[in-house]
Amino acid sequence: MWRILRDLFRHNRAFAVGMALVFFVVVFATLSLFSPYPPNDSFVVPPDLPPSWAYLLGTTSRGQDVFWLLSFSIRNTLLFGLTVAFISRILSLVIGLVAGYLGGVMDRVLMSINDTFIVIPLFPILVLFYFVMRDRMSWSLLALMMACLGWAYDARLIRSVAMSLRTREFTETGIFSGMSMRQVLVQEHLPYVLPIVFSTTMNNLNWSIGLEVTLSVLGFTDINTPTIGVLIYWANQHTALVAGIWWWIAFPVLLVVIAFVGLFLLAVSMNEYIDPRSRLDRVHG
Amino acid sequence: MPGYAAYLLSRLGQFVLVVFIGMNISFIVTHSTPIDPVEQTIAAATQYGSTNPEAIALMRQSLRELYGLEGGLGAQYVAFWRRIAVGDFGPSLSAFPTPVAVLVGRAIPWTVGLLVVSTVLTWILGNALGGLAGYYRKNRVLRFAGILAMAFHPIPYYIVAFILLITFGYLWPVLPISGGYMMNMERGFNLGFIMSLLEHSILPILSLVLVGLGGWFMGMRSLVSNVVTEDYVTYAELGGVSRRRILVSYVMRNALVPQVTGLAMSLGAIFNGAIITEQVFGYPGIGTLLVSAVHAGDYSLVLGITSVSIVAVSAAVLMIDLLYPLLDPRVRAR
Amino acid sequence: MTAPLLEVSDVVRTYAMGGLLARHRTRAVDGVSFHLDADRPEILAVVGESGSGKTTLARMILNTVTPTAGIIRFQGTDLSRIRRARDRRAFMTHVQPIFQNPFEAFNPLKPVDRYLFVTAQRMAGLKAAEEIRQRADDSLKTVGLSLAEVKGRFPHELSGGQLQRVAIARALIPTPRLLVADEPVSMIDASLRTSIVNLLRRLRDEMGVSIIYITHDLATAYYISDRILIMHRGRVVESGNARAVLDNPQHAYSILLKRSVLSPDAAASGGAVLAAATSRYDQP
Amino acid sequence: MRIWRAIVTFVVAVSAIASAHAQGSISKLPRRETLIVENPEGTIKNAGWFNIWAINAGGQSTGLHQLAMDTFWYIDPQRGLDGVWDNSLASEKPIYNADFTEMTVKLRQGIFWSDGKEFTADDVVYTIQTHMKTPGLRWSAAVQVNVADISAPDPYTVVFKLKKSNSRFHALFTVRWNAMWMMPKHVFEKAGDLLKFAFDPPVTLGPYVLHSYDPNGKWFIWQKRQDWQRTTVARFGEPGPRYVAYIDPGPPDKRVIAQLNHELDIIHDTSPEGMFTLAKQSKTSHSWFKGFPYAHPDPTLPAVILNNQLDMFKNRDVRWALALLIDIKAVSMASYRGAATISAIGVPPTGSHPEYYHAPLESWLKDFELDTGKRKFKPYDPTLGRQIADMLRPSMTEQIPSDPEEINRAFGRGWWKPNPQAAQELLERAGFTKRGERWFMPDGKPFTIRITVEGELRPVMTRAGSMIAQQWRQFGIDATTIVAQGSLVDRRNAGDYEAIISWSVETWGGHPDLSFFLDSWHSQFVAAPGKAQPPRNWQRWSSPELDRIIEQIRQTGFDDPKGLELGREYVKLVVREMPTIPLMSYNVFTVMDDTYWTGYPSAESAPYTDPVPNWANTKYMMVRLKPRQ
Repeated sequence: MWRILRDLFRHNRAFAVGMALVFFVVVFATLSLFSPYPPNDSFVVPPDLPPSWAYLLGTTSRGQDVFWLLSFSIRNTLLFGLTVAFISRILSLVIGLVAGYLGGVMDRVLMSINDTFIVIPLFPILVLFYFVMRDRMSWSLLALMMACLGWAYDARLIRSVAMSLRTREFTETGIFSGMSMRQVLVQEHLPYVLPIVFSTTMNNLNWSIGLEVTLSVLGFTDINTPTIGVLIYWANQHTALVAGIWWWIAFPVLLVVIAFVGLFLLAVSMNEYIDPRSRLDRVHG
Repeated sequence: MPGYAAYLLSRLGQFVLVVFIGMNISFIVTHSTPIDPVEQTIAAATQYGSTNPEAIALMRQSLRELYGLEGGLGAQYVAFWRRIAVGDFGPSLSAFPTPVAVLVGRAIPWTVGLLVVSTVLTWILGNALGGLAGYYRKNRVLRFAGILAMAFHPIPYYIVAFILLITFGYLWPVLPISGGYMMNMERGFNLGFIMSLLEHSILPILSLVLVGLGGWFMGMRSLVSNVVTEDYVTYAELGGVSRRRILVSYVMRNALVPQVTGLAMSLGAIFNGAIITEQVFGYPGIGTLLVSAVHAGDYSLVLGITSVSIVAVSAAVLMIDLLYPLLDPRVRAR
Repeated sequence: MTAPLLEVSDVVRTYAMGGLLARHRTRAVDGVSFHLDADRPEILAVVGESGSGKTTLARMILNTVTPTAGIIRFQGTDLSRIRRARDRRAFMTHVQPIFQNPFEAFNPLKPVDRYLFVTAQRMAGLKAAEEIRQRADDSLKTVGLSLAEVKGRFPHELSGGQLQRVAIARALIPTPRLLVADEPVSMIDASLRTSIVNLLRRLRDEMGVSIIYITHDLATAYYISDRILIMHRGRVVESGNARAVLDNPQHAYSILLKRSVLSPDAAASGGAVLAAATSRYDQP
Repeated sequence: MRIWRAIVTFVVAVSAIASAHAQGSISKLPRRETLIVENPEGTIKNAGWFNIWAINAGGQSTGLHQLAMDTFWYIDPQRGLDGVWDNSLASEKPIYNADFTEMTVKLRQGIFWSDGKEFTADDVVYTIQTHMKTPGLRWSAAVQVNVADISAPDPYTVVFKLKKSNSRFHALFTVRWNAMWMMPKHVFEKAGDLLKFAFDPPVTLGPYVLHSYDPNGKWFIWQKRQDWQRTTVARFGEPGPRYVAYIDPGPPDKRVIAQLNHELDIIHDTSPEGMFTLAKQSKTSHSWFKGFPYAHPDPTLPAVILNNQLDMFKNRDVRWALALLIDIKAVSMASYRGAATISAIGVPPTGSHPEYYHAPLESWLKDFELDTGKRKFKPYDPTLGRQIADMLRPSMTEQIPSDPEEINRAFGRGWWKPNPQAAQELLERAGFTKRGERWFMPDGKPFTIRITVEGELRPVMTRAGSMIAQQWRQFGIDATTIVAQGSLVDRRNAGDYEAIISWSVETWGGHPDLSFFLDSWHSQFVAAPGKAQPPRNWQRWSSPELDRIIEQIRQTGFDDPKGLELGREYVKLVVREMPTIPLMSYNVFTVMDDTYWTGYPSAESAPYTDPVPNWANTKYMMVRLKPRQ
């Protein structure tokens, strides 16, 4: 495992750059543990100061140091996105592969459930859920809720690949070798859907973080947990874009972009690594 | 009765089931919110104005009767399905007595117009670029385009929209920043109105395209990378078929199948509206209606909008499922 | 009186074809019956053009496709009754497939030896690693290979002929009574076909395995099979002793089939009367 | 590559279209004759509905109640064009009998509906009788509860017979933001079911008629009536703008951009930062105050409303302790960036109230003593308003007034000096204990307070709530904010909250009478916990002493000087009891652009009315607006 990572790091520039960017963001997020200010306290520093040596990324109109605030926000946001992505990936993989493999009645049943999740309009459900949960609404609950709503589409995608994998002869070979369904799915089929899983993970991350921002901007989240969405929420409340407090928006956006480009490069290079074609290329070469 | 007819029937059954379950979930969720339309109405009616506590009690009572909320949840549930059966969503509670259908009908053309154009445009651009990038994997320009698309993708939509707005509405004020068309303009099929319509849609469409591009790009790129491994592509390459023809008729065509599914679903999902777009650009549409309905506790309106959306998305999924076996014989064989 | 090894009676399988409006059902397999004796291993060739239903028939025998009508019994057990995973596995220890395209029969991302090991472990019930390896090696030796040659190799690192032998070796691990070989040589270089075909014959003779040999290739069918079924559009048009049928075909289709397959280079390989043929019966 | 070419072509095409249509063309109306105003209601769901008597079926402040409606009287939240009180459709003040069971109204003559029919007592009688027999109209309940009978002895006189004594019955027809409007009998009697009648186009009593509107509810355009002279405002002159457009300009940032582009003459409200931006970047933009704090203080009193039915807030000591933990300077900074007008007492520091209440009561406040059980001290700090001004002066320089009177008017007078020591003593006396860094309630549970705020809908109040939570948290109380956007109304009504940043005090502004909100504070209206509470006693506080004051006010005439005395008694009572913690007035950043129009109201030179354009009172602004030459 380590050897693979090392090799990737040495020979694959995309991987190296991606790794560096993600590392940077992770370090930044970890800094939150050393913040001199509690994340929700305001007016701990003079407001509206542009970036300077004293305040590296400037200060907000709420008298918060953007640097420290951002470290909390990016940490929570990434954790949020990864939680949603992780749970929803597992759901979509299991359901997609099983439905595609088994076909027939089971497929019909699973896809009915799947389709119900696809057709339920997300936004009103999330907003109404927010109202129903009232004071208990929290970061983790929202993540769980979004994970439960965010798997269906990708499960369908995975199912369609699984269906065509099911018709391939090596699947039959696996079955006649006595492999269990779990073995066939995990060992035979999973490698073929992993590229999809990786790229949908990126989309899912993007989707969940985007939705979190949307809900926050509209005020439908718990504003006591600093996230990128909550940060934008407050910036928006202070009309930061028009008031010229650009650093309140620019640095968070920049960091999100860095995080995503980093993750994207990692995903691409990992994809290249696990992608059946490039794997074949590699073993050929 | 096996075969396509059975498939069709069972798929239709599934469609009906999914719509039924979806609408029930919507019903349950909308009715379990703590927002009471009567209280909202009273609050709005008495805000800033004089209030007489005794009168409020009386008002509460008569509104309850007026809105048909007297019967309790069971009766409302029955009434809901009875109305759906005749294709009616009843009156909106926050704009009583105007029918929900009228409100939704007024907003939908805008939403559909804006989102169909931007969704299709995004889809075409994203897939074209993604397909190229997936096929010519060594091309520097395409690699750069890929990184650019991905860099744009994670920027919160709100920010992208606002930056566009500030850029073209203030710093270089060449485009209108609000509304769907020029105020006080005769709506109709005339050049002025159409020009105004186009002009007002540029920024919303541009923002949606910019943000949406990355997703399709990424998806298509990885799909193409997958398809490229298939034997028939290798054979075609060995057989001396030109690279461009391979890309178009072998690679893209096959990779597009799941993307078409995605497109259909995105098109179905447009009935949710684009809430932030509508908010930022002051564009008329279903999103604003939905948010205000949620705030007002207007179950009827929320249910009306979600029902339309559920049916639209289900129908899109159904269409894809019905067409799929006709396109892909491997699926048919099962 | 023991039950026949395989008994296929009046088996039908239909598929719906066509678009939304113009639908029709095709009978891929239409009332096929035959049986294999339990005490006399033989090679039964099923011959026909593509689309004649022979692959569907093979899949039904392998119990991966359910017949629309009719019954298939293996050693007296109705295949449609096999539901539990344990029964299915028991069935698979007796009946094993060999596929047409050896490159497709193995996951290109996995080394091929893996399948041998898994089969030895799960189908032959071996536990110890050494035993498993031994069994794989033995089985490979039967087909003229050795574990040393294939260990850790990926499908693309082996030739088609080698792969097909590995496939056969794998199928032999649970010591099956019946092999269903669906066009096992059609994707293999002409020069290597004979060795595979000979291998099949040896399996019948030395290991007592019955083989259903599905092919569109009359030459090899003539060369190795004991009995033959000629299928046309889902129906068996002619059957019986292979040489008798092929030397003197009765049915118009069989005659046509025979006439179109003779090729000059066939004689050169293996010294057989007939050899590999590549051309196909033209579709009407 | 082709795609790049396509993209470039697209961008070029976009720029071409954009440049072809020069900006500024937001409507086809002559810009110099058009006043463009923000309607804070935003997008009107049901745009084609103008029957304002049906509850919430359409918009109200779309120009409909400012320009098209009229009723008997208006009380201006500021000075008024001709005094605070204006007889609009009535020709004189309400005439009550001795026991307040009958009210006579004399009507102005020569007032006409926009379709040419004269307005007479018939219309009034029709309006009242319709409300008496039709439940579900906006004012049906209020009429049904009060009116026994109505008659019109002559075409210009109406007499209301009341069901019981009510000295404030005229308030129903007296505009403070809105009031019960008069219906055109000749239109409505032919309308059929009034609850289903859209009234499009509306027949108006005001000086404007509907010109056009957006079916999607983004804008409404009104046009001056040919016969504007036959309406009530004609007494003050001709309305300036020929057209008035009420639009939904979008979120606060966009309102700023729109005004910078001179496409929005009056911003209803924006964020403090948006206000500063406009003040800095636009020479033509100005607001109520010339300099800081700019905003118009509405006669509304945001406060920390404590749910007095909860055990933890039942003790006055706890409520006072919480007040002493608030640093109003920080709250003022956090909420309004200092542009707040603070108030220590239970009336808003705006309109005529400082003269009637804040100034006269200041000496009493200075002497007011609080006993913590361990010691007595005087919590009031009269210099806090000045301190805020001083704090802002270095960064805002000459924007900050230095004249003490001006400071009082702009920033308020004094407030409670933060006193954690006293708060600790009060809490301890109430049985609360501090263990480590955290406070625990008498029952041993941690002292947690969730402050409900409205979020996006009231950004400034949300900020104030966050700051107060922070201050309480720093003292060891587990305080957090909860955004209850949308559900706030229900939660406030049902008492489903612990603390809330909202207001239960709203006054006329221009008139010292407090019954407008105070009557509903009577304990007879306090609902059981969990049951819906009628507005406005959200704090669910009941006090026999207050009941006595309210009952006395009910017996006192509207303009009786005794009413003012009773009002001051109320103020002293709530200072002692602290049922809610008053913070400041609701300051609205209404910004007006001089590019096309002049004559807007302002604190210094023209305090003739409230500029906040969703108030129906802003109809008076039209007669003062003149096109800029």
